[in-house]
Amino acid sequence: MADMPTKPIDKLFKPVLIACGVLLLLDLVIDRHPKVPGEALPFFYAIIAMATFVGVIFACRWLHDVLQRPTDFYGADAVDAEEYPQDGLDRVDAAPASASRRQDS
Amino acid sequence: MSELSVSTAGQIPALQIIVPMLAAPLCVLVRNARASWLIALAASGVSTVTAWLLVLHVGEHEPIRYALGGWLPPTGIEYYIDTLNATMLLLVSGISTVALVYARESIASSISSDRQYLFYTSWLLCITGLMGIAITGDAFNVFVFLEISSIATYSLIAFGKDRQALIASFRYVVMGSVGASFILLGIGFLYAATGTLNMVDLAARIPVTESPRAVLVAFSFLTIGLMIKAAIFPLHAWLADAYHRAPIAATAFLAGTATKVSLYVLMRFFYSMFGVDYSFGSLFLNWVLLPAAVGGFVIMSLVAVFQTDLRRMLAFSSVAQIGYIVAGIALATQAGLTAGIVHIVNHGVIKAALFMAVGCILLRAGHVHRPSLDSLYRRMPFTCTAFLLAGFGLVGIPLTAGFVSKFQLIQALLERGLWPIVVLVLASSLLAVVYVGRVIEIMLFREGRSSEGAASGGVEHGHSTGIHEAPLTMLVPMYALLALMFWIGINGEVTLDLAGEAARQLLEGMRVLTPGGVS
Amino acid sequence: MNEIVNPIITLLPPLLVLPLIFYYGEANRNFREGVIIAAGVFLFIANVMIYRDVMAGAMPVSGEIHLLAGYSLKLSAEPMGVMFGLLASFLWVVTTVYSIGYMRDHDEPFQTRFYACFAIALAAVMGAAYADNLLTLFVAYEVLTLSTYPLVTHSGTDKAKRAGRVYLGILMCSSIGLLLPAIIWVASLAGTLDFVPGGVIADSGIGRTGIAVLLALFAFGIGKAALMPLHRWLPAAMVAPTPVSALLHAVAVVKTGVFAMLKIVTYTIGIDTVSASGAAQWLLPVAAFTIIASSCVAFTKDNLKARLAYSTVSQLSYIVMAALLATTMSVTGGAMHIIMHAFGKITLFFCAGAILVTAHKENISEMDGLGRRMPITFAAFAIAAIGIIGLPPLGGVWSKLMIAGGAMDINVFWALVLMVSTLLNIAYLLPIPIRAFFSPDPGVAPGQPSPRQETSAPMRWSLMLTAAISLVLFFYPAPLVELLALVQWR
Amino acid sequence: MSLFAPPAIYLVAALICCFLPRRGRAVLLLAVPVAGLVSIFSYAPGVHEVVQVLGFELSFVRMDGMARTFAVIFSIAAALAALYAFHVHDRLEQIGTLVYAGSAIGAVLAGDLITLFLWWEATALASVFLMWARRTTGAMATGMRYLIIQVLSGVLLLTGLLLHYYDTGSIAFDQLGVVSPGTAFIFVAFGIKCAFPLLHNWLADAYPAGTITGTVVLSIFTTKMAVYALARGYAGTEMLIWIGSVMALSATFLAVIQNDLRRTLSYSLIGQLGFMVVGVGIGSELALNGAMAHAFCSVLYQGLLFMCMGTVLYRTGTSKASELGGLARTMPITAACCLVGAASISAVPLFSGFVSKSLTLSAAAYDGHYFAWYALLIASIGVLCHTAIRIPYTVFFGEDSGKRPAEAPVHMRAAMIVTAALCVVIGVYPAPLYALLPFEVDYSSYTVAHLLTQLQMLAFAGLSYIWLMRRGLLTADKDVMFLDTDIVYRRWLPAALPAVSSSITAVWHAFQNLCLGALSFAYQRVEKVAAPGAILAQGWSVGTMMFVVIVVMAVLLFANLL
Repeated sequence: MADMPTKPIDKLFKPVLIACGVLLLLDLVIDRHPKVPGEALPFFYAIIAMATFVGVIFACRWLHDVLQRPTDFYGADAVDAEEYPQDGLDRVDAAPASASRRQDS
Repeated sequence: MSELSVSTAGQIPALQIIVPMLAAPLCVLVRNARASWLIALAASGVSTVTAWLLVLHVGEHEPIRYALGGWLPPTGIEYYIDTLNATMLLLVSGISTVALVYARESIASSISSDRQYLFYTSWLLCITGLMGIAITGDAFNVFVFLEISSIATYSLIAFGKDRQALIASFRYVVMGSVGASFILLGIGFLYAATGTLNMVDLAARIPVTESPRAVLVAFSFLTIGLMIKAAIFPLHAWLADAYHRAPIAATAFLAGTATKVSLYVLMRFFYSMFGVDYSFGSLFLNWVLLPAAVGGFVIMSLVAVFQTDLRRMLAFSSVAQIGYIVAGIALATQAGLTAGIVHIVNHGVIKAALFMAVGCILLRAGHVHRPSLDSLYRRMPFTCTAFLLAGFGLVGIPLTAGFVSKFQLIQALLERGLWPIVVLVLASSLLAVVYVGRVIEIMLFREGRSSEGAASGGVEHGHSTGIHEAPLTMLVPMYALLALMFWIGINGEVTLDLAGEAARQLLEGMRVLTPGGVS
Repeated sequence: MNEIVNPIITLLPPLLVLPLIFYYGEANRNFREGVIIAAGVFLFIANVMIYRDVMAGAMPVSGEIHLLAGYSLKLSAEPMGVMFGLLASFLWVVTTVYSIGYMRDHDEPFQTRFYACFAIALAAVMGAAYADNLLTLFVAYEVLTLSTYPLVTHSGTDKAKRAGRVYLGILMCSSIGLLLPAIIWVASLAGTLDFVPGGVIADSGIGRTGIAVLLALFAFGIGKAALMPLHRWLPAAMVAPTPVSALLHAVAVVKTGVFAMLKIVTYTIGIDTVSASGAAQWLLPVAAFTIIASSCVAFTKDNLKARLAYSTVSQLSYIVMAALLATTMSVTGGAMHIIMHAFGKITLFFCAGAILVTAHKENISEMDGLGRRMPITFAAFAIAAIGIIGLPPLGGVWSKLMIAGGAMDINVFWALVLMVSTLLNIAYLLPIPIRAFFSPDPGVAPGQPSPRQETSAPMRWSLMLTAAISLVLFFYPAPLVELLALVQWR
Repeated sequence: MSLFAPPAIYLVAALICCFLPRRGRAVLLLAVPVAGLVSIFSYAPGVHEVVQVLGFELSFVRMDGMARTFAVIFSIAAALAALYAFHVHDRLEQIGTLVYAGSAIGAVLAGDLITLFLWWEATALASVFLMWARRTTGAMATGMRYLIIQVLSGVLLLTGLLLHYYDTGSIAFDQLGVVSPGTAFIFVAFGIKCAFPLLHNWLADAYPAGTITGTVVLSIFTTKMAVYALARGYAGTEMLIWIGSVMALSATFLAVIQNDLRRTLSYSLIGQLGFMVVGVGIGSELALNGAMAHAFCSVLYQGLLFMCMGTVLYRTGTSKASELGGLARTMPITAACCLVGAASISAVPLFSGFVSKSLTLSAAAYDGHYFAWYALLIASIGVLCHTAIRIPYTVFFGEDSGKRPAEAPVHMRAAMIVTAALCVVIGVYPAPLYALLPFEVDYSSYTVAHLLTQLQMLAFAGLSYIWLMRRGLLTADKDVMFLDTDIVYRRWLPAALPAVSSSITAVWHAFQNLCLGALSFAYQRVEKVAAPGAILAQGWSVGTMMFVVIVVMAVLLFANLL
């Protein structure tokens, strides 16, 4: 994963699509022992997963706008606005990168 | 001590009066300040001892009836001594003795030495009169002794330092005379109605008299007269000036005794002579006395709060305290009378001690102007402590005598269901906290305004520089009274028992006994 | 040593030590204070001996002085009183040790007068603790008021004098104006002022309204219990030197007030009489209001001692409420709370004094980062604060549990008041040590360690000891519980 | 309580901790949970460590299946958290951790309500130090709010238990049910710590304010303790099914929008709690087993995810989605562990969530709680939105933030790897977990049907994510925060307070002025007549005195002669 020209997500698109197809096929042949009303519908889980996922995301787009506030909404010293205190951190960069920066300077 | 034989110790009641009476002309004869003081002190001391013996005696026996000079009543004058009289005798002579010890230094500073013997003569006559009032069983004799004591008192007051003393004395002369004449008139009417002046006989004849109107008029005149003499509100106005202007030792003595004796007469007349049913049953004396008492302790406490001269403050406080006593008397119950009598004693002791403390301050600071007494405590710690402790007594802090009487009074009021008056009693005690507290706060905690004033040379009230503690001869009697106050406060039952017995005897009325003392 | 100890000996050490205090005076301070500590230790031992007697089933009594006809001054050891006596005598020793550090470090004037008044006050507290009747209690109560007045005005400043006026004014007015008539009323109703299990007025035909009025007279008359609106004297009294605030105005004086309340409810009116008459229902709201309102006021106080004072006002009403609830459980809880709160609050005041003397700070807003300079002081503060709040593992939780448990008999609402108060207590007490520990220290550069600036040894050890005891009381409340189990309720 | 009882071990260790040097403390923190585990397994089922206090019988160790399950997972998690926090040298935080863990274990072992209450409050008090140890103003304030709410829960529990005691005379902590005011109070008390809807905001407010290590510890105990308490006292309470469903659903939405990923995880935690609450609400053996198993697993994977985010924060100084991305380049192990955590929470087969979540879902289906079943189904898909896919993607892959932090320190790495391994082990071989559960488990997750449905959901959710991403329909993360119900006490109440307090002050001052005014009016009035020289205080002239005498005389005669 050192250097990726395209978005990594694009690479995943095809395999996932194929997997989905396979699973849909299997859904037709395997008995799922449905117990809940509606569960017996073909492709029940596939549909509900997509619908829920898209629904949640869209709902959240709206929520995002409604509930959004600046980080210092409760004051400049609220947890959301403040930096994590330095002495609790150990901000070390990865060895190669830090080495190169050292050479730069 | 319990057995007083007729032959020797049986003459004690007579000694009680005769000793100071004879000592008085002796003082005039010696014309020496120190000697006359010693004579007065000795006479007073003897009276105290005899009074003490009487108290012990009546505590265990029937009341004493003593025919003076052997002439039996109704011809002669009879002394009638029960617990109440004996207590009064002890109070008068005791405070007189203590105050005399105290008086020497105080008087020496305010009266020139060539006139001091007259002061002590007046003093002796005064106690003669007061004790005579307390001891006699003859109504007219009461008037006589009252006049003796009053005239002596006028002169004591007139010994005060400035011209104001004369004015105060004059006012007192007028008011005292008015009061005395009312009393005389009252006694006259009684005599007209009953034909006797002996109290025991009066007590027996008043209920069966044929001219009740005359008795009623006598009752009214006596009430007014005694109210004036006892400085019961609103007839108290002579008192403040008199106490203020008199030499402070005399004030201490008078505040502890004079009005108290008048209150004694009031009780003696209305309870023993007229009888409780008559005075409080058909004539509603309580309707007169109770409002007067309440008005007295509320209004006079308020007035006391505003006084800047400590003598005036204490004078008004006295009127207020007399209000407590009168309230107790007016209840006409065992508990109420007990409260009244016990407060007569307690207040006498407390107020005398307070005036003594004021006298000490007056002696050293030259004034008793409250706002100028700042940080006095540092210079006169013992005097200020005494004032503080006596002030506790006045307020009625537990373990002091004042608490005992207040507790008893409130209990008596509650017993009668008079809780509104209880509220007022408490309110006026709180006012006492205020007026005593104001003084104490200045003495203890206000810092050196007068010392600054002294430094800049402009001292308003006399010489505040070089103030130091009062002499021992003044401190000792003062602390003796304080010790007595605490002793009464801690052993309250002793005085309460005494007062309770006196109250019981009063309520029972005078008993006809065979004359001649113990039989 | 099978003789039963006479409770009168508890009055002796503080009184006998007086002449010695004056004798040594300022000239020989070490002796003076040594004598006081010795007296304190002796007093504590005396109390322990009485405790032992009481636990053995005896009831030590003193002789009596007949103060009034039928009413006398008398001492007797009763479980609640023994508890209070033990507490006060123990804390006297600790406070004296503490004051040695405080008064010297702070260079206070009039130390002799200070110690003398302190001793008289202690004698009065002992008198109150072992009072056999209302009269004795009242006498001790008044002596306590008067003897602590010079301590309040100790500094002699105008502020102190004003405070002294408020102090004396409220306490005297309430005691003379309300408490005294209440006592006299009881005397005329019952003919006795003795403390009798089950109370003395039940059969006097006083009636429900009468009991309610009587109870109100007591509740407000005991101004030392600081029920609103008679609470002003307590914050005012905070001008006194801190040891005074610590022992007297967090423990002895105020506890005398609430202790009197508990005694009166238990032995004069009787818990059954109170609860059967419903007389307390008019007063419970007052206690509840005091609990909540004074917490709210405490929020607004930046001065540490003022905040603690209002906290005390609030906590006192816990005990008043416990008394008014008048169930065996709540009154036991109230009595326990005297102990629990005492150790907590005295620690807090010790800390406040240590901070004042060492860091010269009295305002909370100035104490940022101070915890790292004075870690022991602030750790003790935090522990004591948690005790006051009433959380485990501090003893305060037990007393709160008992009082709230007692409330269940009456109405759960009163328990909820305590719960709300708990939350408020957290909000105004805990931020003090938290800020001190966790806020940056303005005196040092960020990241640098703060210099140690701990308070002097007598103060340090005193406050550590009291904090430790409030911790121990959680794990080992048994002696207290066993003692209070001996109280005869009916 | 003997010193060998599990909570006592922790407390004693905390005491020792006060005096140990740094290294020693870290080791002690690791060793104590092990000792605790030994102690737990040494107790036979039944009630032990009974102590008499205030006339109550307090039983400190009540060992049975349910208590043991929680005690065990708490011990394991405590050990892992200690390993993760091996670098910490803040004594307070370490002591807080020990006391907190010990109290939580004490709470689940408590045999009666008073003991429960004591530990309940102790967890509140100890845990807040994990926030305060951050030593910032914000953390202090948050900690204060947290503490007050936690103690509120405690005092409600106290009130409830006292009411219950008054009603029944018993302080036993067994099945209670919401049947009386007392049990209702206790229910609410549990509900607060369990983050019921509208009582939940403390969790999302506080956990992101903890220290890096502290938040990991926080995520373990409080809420699971509450789940245990609910299961003990309120199993089968139908209300819980609805409450749990709402929890699971509402948390989903709030988790998605958060920018601070530790807050996302906090909401996600609430969602997971919803599953357990539903399980408790159903109350069948299967459901209770499910709730417990889920608690067990979720402690591990939620802890793992918090560890991963903590590591990121530790190395980069931020845990905000808007500032992170592409960290997998330099933090591959952390990324891998995060993926394991994500797989577990989203119930990928062979990971722990797969074997636990289905228990509850099946129980809901068996007992006909279809609404709950749907709610949980939707919630478990929602988990993918906010946690399972979003977090690993945004932080470790996705858009490169340019940050190149070093890999986690060894001990953190070790802790994460062990936790991740446990997640996998449980997923692959759930038998030991099932054996630990209080009821017999006759259930297997690994059926063909279950595998198929689960994989379908995962695949289609993934597909949706990729599709939405390619379409650019996902909201970009910005450095903002989002409102929750805590606005009520953080903004509205404080805003209203000055008005309220000033009006109270005004009333008080008015009252005071009225009193003082009346007093000074009276004073002046009286002064006019009573001051020196005024009418009442002067020496009256003879005429005046005589006049008064005559008036009194007249009154007297009139009264008497009439």
